Amino acid sequence: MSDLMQTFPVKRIIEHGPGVKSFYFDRMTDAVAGQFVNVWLPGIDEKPYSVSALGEDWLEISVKAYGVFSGAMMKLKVGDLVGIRGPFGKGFTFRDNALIIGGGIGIAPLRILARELSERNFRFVSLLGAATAHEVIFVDDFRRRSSNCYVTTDDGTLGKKGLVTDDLLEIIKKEKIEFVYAAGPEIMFVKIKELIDPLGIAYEFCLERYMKCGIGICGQCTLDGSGIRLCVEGPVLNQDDLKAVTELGLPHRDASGRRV
Amino acid sequence: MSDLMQTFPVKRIIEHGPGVKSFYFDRMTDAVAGQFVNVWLPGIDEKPYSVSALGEDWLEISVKAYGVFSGAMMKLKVGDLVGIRGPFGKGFTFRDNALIIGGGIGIAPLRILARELSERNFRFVSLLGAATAHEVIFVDDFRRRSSNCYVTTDDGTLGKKGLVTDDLLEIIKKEKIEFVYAAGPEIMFVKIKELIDPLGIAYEFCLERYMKCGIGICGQCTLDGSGIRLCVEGPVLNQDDLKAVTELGLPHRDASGRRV
Amino acid sequence: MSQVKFLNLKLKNPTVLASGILGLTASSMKRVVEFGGAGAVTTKSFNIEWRKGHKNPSILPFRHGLLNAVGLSNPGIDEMVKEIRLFRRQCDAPIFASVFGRTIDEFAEVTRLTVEAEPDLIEVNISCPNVHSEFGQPFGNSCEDTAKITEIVKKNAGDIPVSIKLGPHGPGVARLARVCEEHGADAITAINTVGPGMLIDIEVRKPILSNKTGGVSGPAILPIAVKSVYEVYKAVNIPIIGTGGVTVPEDAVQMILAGATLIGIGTGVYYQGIDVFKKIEQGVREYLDRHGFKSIEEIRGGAHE
Amino acid sequence: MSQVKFLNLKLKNPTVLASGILGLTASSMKRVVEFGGAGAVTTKSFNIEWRKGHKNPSILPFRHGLLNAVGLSNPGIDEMVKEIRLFRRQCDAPIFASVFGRTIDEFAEVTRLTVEAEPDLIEVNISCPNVHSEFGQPFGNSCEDTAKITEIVKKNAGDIPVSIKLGPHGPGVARLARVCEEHGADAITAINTVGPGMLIDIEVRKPILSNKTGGVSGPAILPIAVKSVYEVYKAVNIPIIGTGGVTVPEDAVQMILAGATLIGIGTGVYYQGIDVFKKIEQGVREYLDRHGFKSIEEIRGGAHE
Ligand SMILES: Cc1cc2nc3c(=O)[nH]c(=O)nc-3n(C[C@H](O)[C@H](O)[C@H](O)COP(=O)(O)OP(=O)(O)OC[C@H]3O[C@@H](n4cnc5c(N)ncnc54)[C@H](O)[C@@H]3O)c2cc1C
Ligand SMILES: Cc1cc2nc3c(=O)[nH]c(=O)nc-3n(C[C@H](O)[C@H](O)[C@H](O)COP(=O)(O)OP(=O)(O)OC[C@H]3O[C@@H](n4cnc5c(N)ncnc54)[C@H](O)[C@@H]3O)c2cc1C
Ligand SMILES: Cc1cc2nc3c(=O)[nH]c(=O)nc-3n(C[C@H](O)[C@H](O)[C@H](O)COP(=O)(O)O)c2cc1C
Ligand SMILES: Cc1cc2nc3c(=O)[nH]c(=O)nc-3n(C[C@H](O)[C@H](O)[C@H](O)COP(=O)(O)O)c2cc1C
Ligand code: FES
Ligand code: FES
Repeated sequence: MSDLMQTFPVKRIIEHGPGVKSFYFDRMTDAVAGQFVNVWLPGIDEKPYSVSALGEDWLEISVKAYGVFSGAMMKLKVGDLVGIRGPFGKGFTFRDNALIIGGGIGIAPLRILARELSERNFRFVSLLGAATAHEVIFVDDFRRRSSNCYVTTDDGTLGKKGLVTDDLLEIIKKEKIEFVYAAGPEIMFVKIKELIDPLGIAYEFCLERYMKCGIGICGQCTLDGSGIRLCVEGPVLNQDDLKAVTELGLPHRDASGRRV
Repeated sequence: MSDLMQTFPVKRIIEHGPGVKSFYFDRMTDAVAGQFVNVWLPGIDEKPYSVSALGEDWLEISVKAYGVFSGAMMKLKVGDLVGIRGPFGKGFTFRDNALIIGGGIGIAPLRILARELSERNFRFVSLLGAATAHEVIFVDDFRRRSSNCYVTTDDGTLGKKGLVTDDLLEIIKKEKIEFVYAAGPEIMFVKIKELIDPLGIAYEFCLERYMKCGIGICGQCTLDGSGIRLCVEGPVLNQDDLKAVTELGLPHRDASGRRV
Repeated sequence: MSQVKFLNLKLKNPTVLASGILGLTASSMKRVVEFGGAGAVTTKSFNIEWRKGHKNPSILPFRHGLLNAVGLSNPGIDEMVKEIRLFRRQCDAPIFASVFGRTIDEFAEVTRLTVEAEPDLIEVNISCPNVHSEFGQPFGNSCEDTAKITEIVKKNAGDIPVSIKLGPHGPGVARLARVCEEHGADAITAINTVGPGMLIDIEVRKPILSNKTGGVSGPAILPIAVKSVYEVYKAVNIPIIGTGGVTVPEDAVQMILAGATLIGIGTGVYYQGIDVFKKIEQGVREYLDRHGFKSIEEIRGGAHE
Repeated sequence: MSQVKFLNLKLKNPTVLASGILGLTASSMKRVVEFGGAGAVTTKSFNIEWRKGHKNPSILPFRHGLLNAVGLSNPGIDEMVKEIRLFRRQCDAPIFASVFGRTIDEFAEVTRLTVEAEPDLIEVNISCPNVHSEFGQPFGNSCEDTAKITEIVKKNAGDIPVSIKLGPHGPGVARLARVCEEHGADAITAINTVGPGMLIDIEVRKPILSNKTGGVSGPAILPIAVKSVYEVYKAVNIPIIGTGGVTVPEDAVQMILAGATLIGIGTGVYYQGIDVFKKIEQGVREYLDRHGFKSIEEIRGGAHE
């Protein structure tokens, strides 16, 4: 694989529930947890998606329907051709005694992380939250691999009713957590940061921004304060990277570059 | 080294006599006997020259003054920058019990051949001819490496007075020659061919034609009859290659492509 | 399945040797067909009088293609007519005669004389970017000159079809192609080299080409060639010889999808060897097979849908 | 020894971030200076109103460079004026504001408003090849439009020097540069992207860029950029920001020998990382050292002798 555009047929689709699907392709690339690929739907657009799992001969991405593009993804059928280039970006580092926090479709890059951690025999605990049960994708997988797996849903259809951040501090204490991984909506990062910065625990967040090139030249995904390019130096940033970032939780730039 | 233009300083110059010089460069490339490099004199022109010897860390070409370009070569001084790209073409094959026939500056590509043969412990005999003594370049080298070395000059200043072809058949017989290598003026090839074709002895000649690209695209050096490109499939051709060639000894094409 | 119809001609496959590459002699072009596998060949561009062209270096590889300023060296029409005739006697493949002139009248004259050699097509080079200094801007940068030359060449070409060779510069290749079609051209060859460009040796601190500047060909220009063919295909109904940067079968498929009927290959000979034509023909055939197409026609212009 | 004077400015080194690359925010440009080593930065081209630009794919690597059709997406002048001011507060390096307009009046307007941000130079993008469909041919393809824009921008720019950014197309970069100089331009930036080009995915059989066509940048265009700078240097006396295909120090030296005062680098960031500026500055310095030159001035335009 490479930065050059190539197309691949969809090999298999899993529907987790309304508006949440995983797509499988022949494995066209290596990738580490946190890295993403650019997905091109001809005639529609091209957007970044985390690699959510890798098998011997397959690659998985997991998508939640939000707008035009992810909506179009939902209509893909097995055999349809999709452009894929990458992998791009820098992934997670591997730590022992970590807590993995996933919010909604942010669970995607954590699925491959969980596998990489357990392959290294690292102990970790999972804390997954989403709007509703079927959005906690691959929850069995996390249950199997984690030494403990906490789940919350907004509607209480799975696990505890509430947000992932509700019992965060207690879980950290109880599970003797030394490191935090998180991926999900930006507001979740803001909340987590508020809660754990005082504890001095190190962490890595997998962020999202509107992206164009994926190769570090357009400047679309740079973060105010640090000038870091999320597509190259991210999307995984640690507490040090985030120190200089002044825009966490604030409006992001759209395709024009305006903050909206 | 490569097809791309690079410049190198002249490291050393040997003057064999009026109008005949060898030039030394840091060894920028591998090459086998028969291969050539394109030499660029900035502001003047670019022409092909056989690699005449290769040392651990040096490369040699040997030049006789004829016209504008080789004349300009004679004015080079140590330290002058010369563009060199290559090596181009296909070299000689290595055979036992061969006769090496060199005419004039055609001796150049045979010097490196002689070395390659003797390194392989192949027996060979040399037959070198030129206008005058100093044009029989590196004659000592040939004498040392060959099992026998015959020399002719037009003016009798070295070896026997006459042409290399005068005693060719006798030498072949006496020395039990099984293969012939030759490089020199085209008329010499015509003569040699006439003499040895009837014997059925196999041979390789190192030809010259006006060249432009050296990389097989301009068509300037193609041979009538076969369409072979001397810069790629040559400059060394064997008796089979030459069968289809209808222009041996006839006028060659100049820069415009006309036969002159 | 690689067979292709082009105007009144049938070619074994859609590859054509581009002008300026190995097109000086009958023997050379014959080898390009027999050993190389080309479906047709184009001669080096020639004119009434022979020209020496520029001194060397005249053809310079760089990392992404070639830079050339051969300076339209050619042996003159008498020699070339002989070679074309010789080729026609020895070889079945169509031969395209590439002509140029220094004046509009010369285009007429060289066409008239070329007709005697009975080439299968006359390709009119109005777009060589290397001759500025001598001839001013290429004729092909002006719609008027392009119209005039097309008209006058057609008038002198008799039954022999005419393709006008365009560059990517000037008022736009699509506009020029329309002018050519309106004035009777039977086909368009697109594109000639791009630029021109220059490379400077930083040690001797001089431009390397003896002409200083030269046209860019090869892989670097593929996107510009594909785009040109795409635009020309939208603009006209006459067939296109898509040329520029094709070195592998996938490039040729792009050209066909953009709308090319034939695929001109020049610098590809440097990258892939003289049998680049064969390799590309085979690769295109495999592509058609793999996708269940029966002929090239089925995908021609397919990127427009 | 890498220090260089350019108009009224002193740069730590001659490298400049080219427009359209990492030039959207103060933070991004600051990083290009501090971590990347650029001597100056250029903003993304902006206009009065924000523009979304084209959908993705809008930037596409191919084997020899990039193809891009970002479509002049930009956040509009208010946002950019803020970012320029922020940059000026935080960073010593000069900042060049790149502006464009859809009409000649808009060029005046955007210049007038940009002056308030006090950039060190206003670079006027009249050569973006991606906007044909919306704006017709680039203004920079016409000598008259180029003259008018230069004049009107100069009138509105006050004390701030103006560089006109030219492409390799149209009536010839040297002629255009002369027009710019005659109408008061303080500098020339050459060149913008080349082409445009197109790449077609042969499996889905469609052009890949959402805009179908895009400008070619990167290594493929180096010879065309070097040639353009060479011609401009011959034609005018104002300094040149030589841009196009520079990825390694040797490329930058070619540009300087052709006549560039500053070296614009865009796509090089993709090939060599954000510290491409530092690498090139060091390499150029080593080149000067090795050859016993004391400053870049000594070799500027050296290929013309
Ligand atoms: C590095 C990276 C990795 C990504 N990985 C994934 C992934 O694995 N799976 C996945 O589904 N998406 C992922 N995304 C997001 C994805 O690229 C698209 O942004 C997303 O699919 C929405 O695109 P759209 O065009 O459908 O929605 P748009 O039309 O862009 O948005 C529609 C509405 O939904 C909102 N919205 C969009 N995305 C989100 C979100 N993530 N959370 C909350 N609101 C949102 C928008 O603000 C807008 O209001 C990733 C993004 C990045 C930068
Ligand atoms: C593959 C190849 C290898 C070569 N290797 C060498 C080499 O090792 N050493 C070397 O000196 N040259 C070699 N040459 C020849 C060289 O490239 C030039 O052609 C030669 O130096 C004359 O160039 P010029 O410009 O000085 O003469 P020109 O101006 O081209 O010629 C001046 C006159 O000399 C005649 N002439 C030119 N060359 C020869 C010749 N070789 N024999 C007889 N008459 C000639 C011409 O016909 C003309 O009348 C080689 C050529 C080829 C194609
Ligand atoms: C060495 C060389 C010589 C050329 N000479 C001519 C010529 O005489 N007439 C012409 O129309 N085009 C000439 N061209 C242009 C080619 O025919 C072709 O249009 C161009 O090189 C792009 O195709 P390519 O990338 O496959 O080489 C020449 C190109 C090269 C590289
Ligand atoms: C992604 C991308 C966006 C660009 N956007 C602009 C722009 O907004 N304004 C402009 O004047 N040039 C723009 N350019 C052109 C560059 O500034 C530069 O002139 C060109 O890319 C050649 O230089 P390079 O090969 O170093 O990239 C853009 C180029 C790229 C690759
Ligand atoms: S998406 Fe272009 S720099 Fe990150
Ligand atoms: S010199 Fe050009 S083909 Fe041989």
